[in-house]
Amino acid sequence: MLNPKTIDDTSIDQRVYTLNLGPQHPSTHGVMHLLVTLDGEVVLKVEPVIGYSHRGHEKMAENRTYEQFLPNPARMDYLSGMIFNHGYCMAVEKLCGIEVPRRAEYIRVITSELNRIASHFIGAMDYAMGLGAITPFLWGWDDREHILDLLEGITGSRLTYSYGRFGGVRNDITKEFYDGTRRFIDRLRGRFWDYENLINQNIIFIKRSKDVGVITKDVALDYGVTGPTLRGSGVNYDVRKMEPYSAYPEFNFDIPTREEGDCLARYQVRMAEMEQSLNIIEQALDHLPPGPIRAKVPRLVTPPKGDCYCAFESARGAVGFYIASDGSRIPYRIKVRAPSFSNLFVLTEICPGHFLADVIAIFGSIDVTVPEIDR
Amino acid sequence: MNITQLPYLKDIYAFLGSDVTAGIVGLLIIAAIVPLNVAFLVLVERKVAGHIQLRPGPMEVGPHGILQTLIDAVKLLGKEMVTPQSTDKLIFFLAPIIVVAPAFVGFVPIPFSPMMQIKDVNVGILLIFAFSSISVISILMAGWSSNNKYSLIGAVRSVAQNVAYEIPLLLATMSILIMTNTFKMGEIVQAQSSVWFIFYQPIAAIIFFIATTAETNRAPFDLVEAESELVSGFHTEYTGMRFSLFFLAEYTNMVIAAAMFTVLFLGGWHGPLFPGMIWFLIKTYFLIFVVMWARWTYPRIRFDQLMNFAWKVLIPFSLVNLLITAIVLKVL
Amino acid sequence: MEVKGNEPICIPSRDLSPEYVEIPAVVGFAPVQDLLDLARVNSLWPLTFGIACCAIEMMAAGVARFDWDRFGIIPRGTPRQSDVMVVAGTIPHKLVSTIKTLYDQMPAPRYVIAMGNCAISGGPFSYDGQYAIVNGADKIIPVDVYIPGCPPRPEALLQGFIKIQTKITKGIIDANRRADKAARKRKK
Amino acid sequence: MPTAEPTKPLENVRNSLLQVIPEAELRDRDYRECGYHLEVRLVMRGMRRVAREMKDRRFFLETITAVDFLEYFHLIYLFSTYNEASFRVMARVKLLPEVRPFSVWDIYSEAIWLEREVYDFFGIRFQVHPNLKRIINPDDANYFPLLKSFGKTKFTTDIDDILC
Repeated sequence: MLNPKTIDDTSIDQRVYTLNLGPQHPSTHGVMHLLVTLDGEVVLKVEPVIGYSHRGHEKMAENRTYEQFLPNPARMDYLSGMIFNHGYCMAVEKLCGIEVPRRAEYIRVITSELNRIASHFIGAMDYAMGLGAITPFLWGWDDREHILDLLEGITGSRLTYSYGRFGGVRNDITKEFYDGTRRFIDRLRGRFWDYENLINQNIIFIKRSKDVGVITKDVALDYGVTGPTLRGSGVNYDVRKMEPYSAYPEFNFDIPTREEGDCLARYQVRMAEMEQSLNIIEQALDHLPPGPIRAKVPRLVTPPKGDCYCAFESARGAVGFYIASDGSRIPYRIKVRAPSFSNLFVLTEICPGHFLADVIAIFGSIDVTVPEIDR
Repeated sequence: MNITQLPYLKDIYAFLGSDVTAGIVGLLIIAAIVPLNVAFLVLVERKVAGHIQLRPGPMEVGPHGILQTLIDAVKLLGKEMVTPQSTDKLIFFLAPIIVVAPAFVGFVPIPFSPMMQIKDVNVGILLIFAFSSISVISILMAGWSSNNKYSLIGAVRSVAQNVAYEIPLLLATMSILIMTNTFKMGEIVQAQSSVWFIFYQPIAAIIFFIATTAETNRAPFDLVEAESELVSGFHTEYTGMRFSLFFLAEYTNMVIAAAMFTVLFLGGWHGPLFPGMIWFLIKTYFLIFVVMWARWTYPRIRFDQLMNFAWKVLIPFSLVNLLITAIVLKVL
Repeated sequence: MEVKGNEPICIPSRDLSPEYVEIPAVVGFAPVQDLLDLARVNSLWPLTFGIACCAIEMMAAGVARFDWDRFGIIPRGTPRQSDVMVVAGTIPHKLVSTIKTLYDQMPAPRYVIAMGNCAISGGPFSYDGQYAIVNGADKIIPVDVYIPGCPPRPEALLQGFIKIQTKITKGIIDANRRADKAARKRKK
Repeated sequence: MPTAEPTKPLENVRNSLLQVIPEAELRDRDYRECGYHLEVRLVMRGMRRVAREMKDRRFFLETITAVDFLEYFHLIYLFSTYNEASFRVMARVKLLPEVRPFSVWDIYSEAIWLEREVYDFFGIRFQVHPNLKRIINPDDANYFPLLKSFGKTKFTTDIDDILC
């Protein structure tokens, strides 16, 4: 990493040029536009230009009832759609004061964690692809397909789930799902060894990721970074532990952290979190309580006047649904706190001084979903 | 009357037996074989990639997709050839032509077997090196004339990379040449009839392999067309057949590089049981397979690392290796 | 350090008329045309251009289980070397000019697949008062095949590719383009 | 269902906030109902002092958003901590449409984007912001989409005491 100050001289104006990475670019996930100012190969300034995927979710929420908005959260962050879906349900339940049966909470945890693994597969393997290794990407996506099969069995959807309902979930889990999840856990535990060999012990991978894009704790605090990106910087902040929601306090799991704060640390945190998610799923399957999967909730919920903020942990960081209700069936205002939005902005702070190739690496290691930023 | 006694037929026979005829016929064979070979290699690449990535690769066009790349070539022939408005039109037009020509010339001195050699040029190795440097110029031409920043970055990277890696490449070759005292590729192969040079010169072999991988812009040194950073690098603006000429050159250069490694280190056509041609091809294609294997396993290295690796690791090592070889052979 | 770079490019998002130049790539000699069609249908290279959710399913079509490489489909990063544009996702106004530019940069013959409900008609995001999106890709570029679903499964995308193959070999696409052109001329 | 139960740190924050900005109205809220522990109500001004105090106590800025109440806006700042005893503070600024609040971008860098987003959707112009322009909507847009007057939003007009 070069210090941008050392290359500062009077002729800089003639030497710098801007490069438009995107909106169509192979390694900007989705339609992201990075305006990079370069001096040769050295990055002087990065300015993300967002909004190419803005679909007006928040305005849409003000035009339909709480139930009608149910499919939307999964389409904001389509990679962890299940988590968003459950999060939105939790926010409305908090607003209305609905108690969720324990079995439903457990099913929510199982499906959310499966979704988290699927999302981390994409996050970690897209990062490897940004470095130019294409094979890990295909391996990871292949393993992810097994998760999609399981979730499809109970939800009927591969990607954009609307499985959660206010007060529970739509379907009970089946015997096939139960057995399949057990088999999947065993399979994935065996596969980690392959990833370790292919990626983590690859000397070029280490050389490319180590000490690249270091996010210090102060920078993280300044920019409101959350999720695996933050835990790679040595802060063990995870909403699942800090503000326990759903059935998470009943499970025993760790929050993996790394002190370095570089791209490698973020990658390792993601891989370690996948193992922790497997642990959670295993415990939840072991102690799955009997009972109903859905509380008695009216067909159309009518929350009282007031507002609430419901935080939960998606695969990318702390998400929050802020809902203001005017006492009618239509939300007065729904605001989504998108973790990618804050995480992406850190790029402007940490990229200068790195090389062009590192921008792609850092961008991949932060793992953003564009429609979640733009909403 | 005996036909051979006719005077003009004698001249024809003399002409047919001459070097010029051999050269023309050889070049025609090259012109026919090289594109087919490239089509085959692209297919092999896609199959290798597929099987490494747990999928079958091309399957539908012909049995196991063997006609896939031919079909691709026909399609590229039928595409519109776009010359963007802001390009430098002449250079843009010339670049893909210039990139292919030296790739064809590179085949001339390569001895596929004792008999199969177009011409055992007395500066064979130098000829290949000299012509392979031309491809850098054409890449620079393509990158410059495209008037696209991605292309330009790719082209500039390519020049720096080729300058850096040509030095260890030549130094590694020098240590072989000191042992054989000849530039003729046929004689270099004959010198290895008992022991292959890879056993005498393992360090030079490794350096040569790495440097040729970098020279031919293959992963993990494919910074010139680094897909995840530069979209397609120097050929971002090229369409249709022009783009496929770059592809042709890339794979042909890969074959030449593998063939040179076979000649210099793996004993060329020497081997038991099979005829020399078969052995030569087996060795060459195995090396190509290794290059593909590396491509689908390793990430790409960064530009500064690439430069550091050439100047701080490869060049010192190859210099020391050359020095030791020279001392052992000439002084002791 | 302050860097005086260019200002971010502000692309006008509205008031773009759907005008495009399209040369139907037809050869007068029937067997050659057949061979070309055969080649075209068997190597449809899509542009890596995913907008939203459908992009994930598009990528899933490329990995081990579905593997579109079987049909000779390999994604290319640059529009100059691609044949098919898969519009995978919602099209916000901000993206309209980008899509048009990308389409113009692709060499003829070029095809467009509208993948997912959003690219067909705006899908779930189309409602009374929507301000952000364009209701369908065919409002800005000519679309050859529509794949419904939210998002469509990778198999559906592969079927979309097979549909486009059928349309090419039967000459429907060229006929459509010519009719389109004639209709526009008449309008003027 | 267990919830995070902050005790001592919450007292500290409340006291120091009262010292810094005495005119603010502080309310304890039930976390299980609202999802935040402390609400700071301000009228028009004082947000920068609150933000600086929160930054000194190593809170991070979760989000900035606004709610349009036709005659006035509520500008909402959410703060949370990375620490073990996590709790959330909401600062709510009542804002008349023509008033331009001060930016907190030099306290929290993240606010540069968050305030741009608020401007983009509500047309609230922050003062001394380094780069206040459209962020998500197109640069040439002439609308502020999340205003209640924009589009065909259905809502009840009787919304005075919605947030009591």
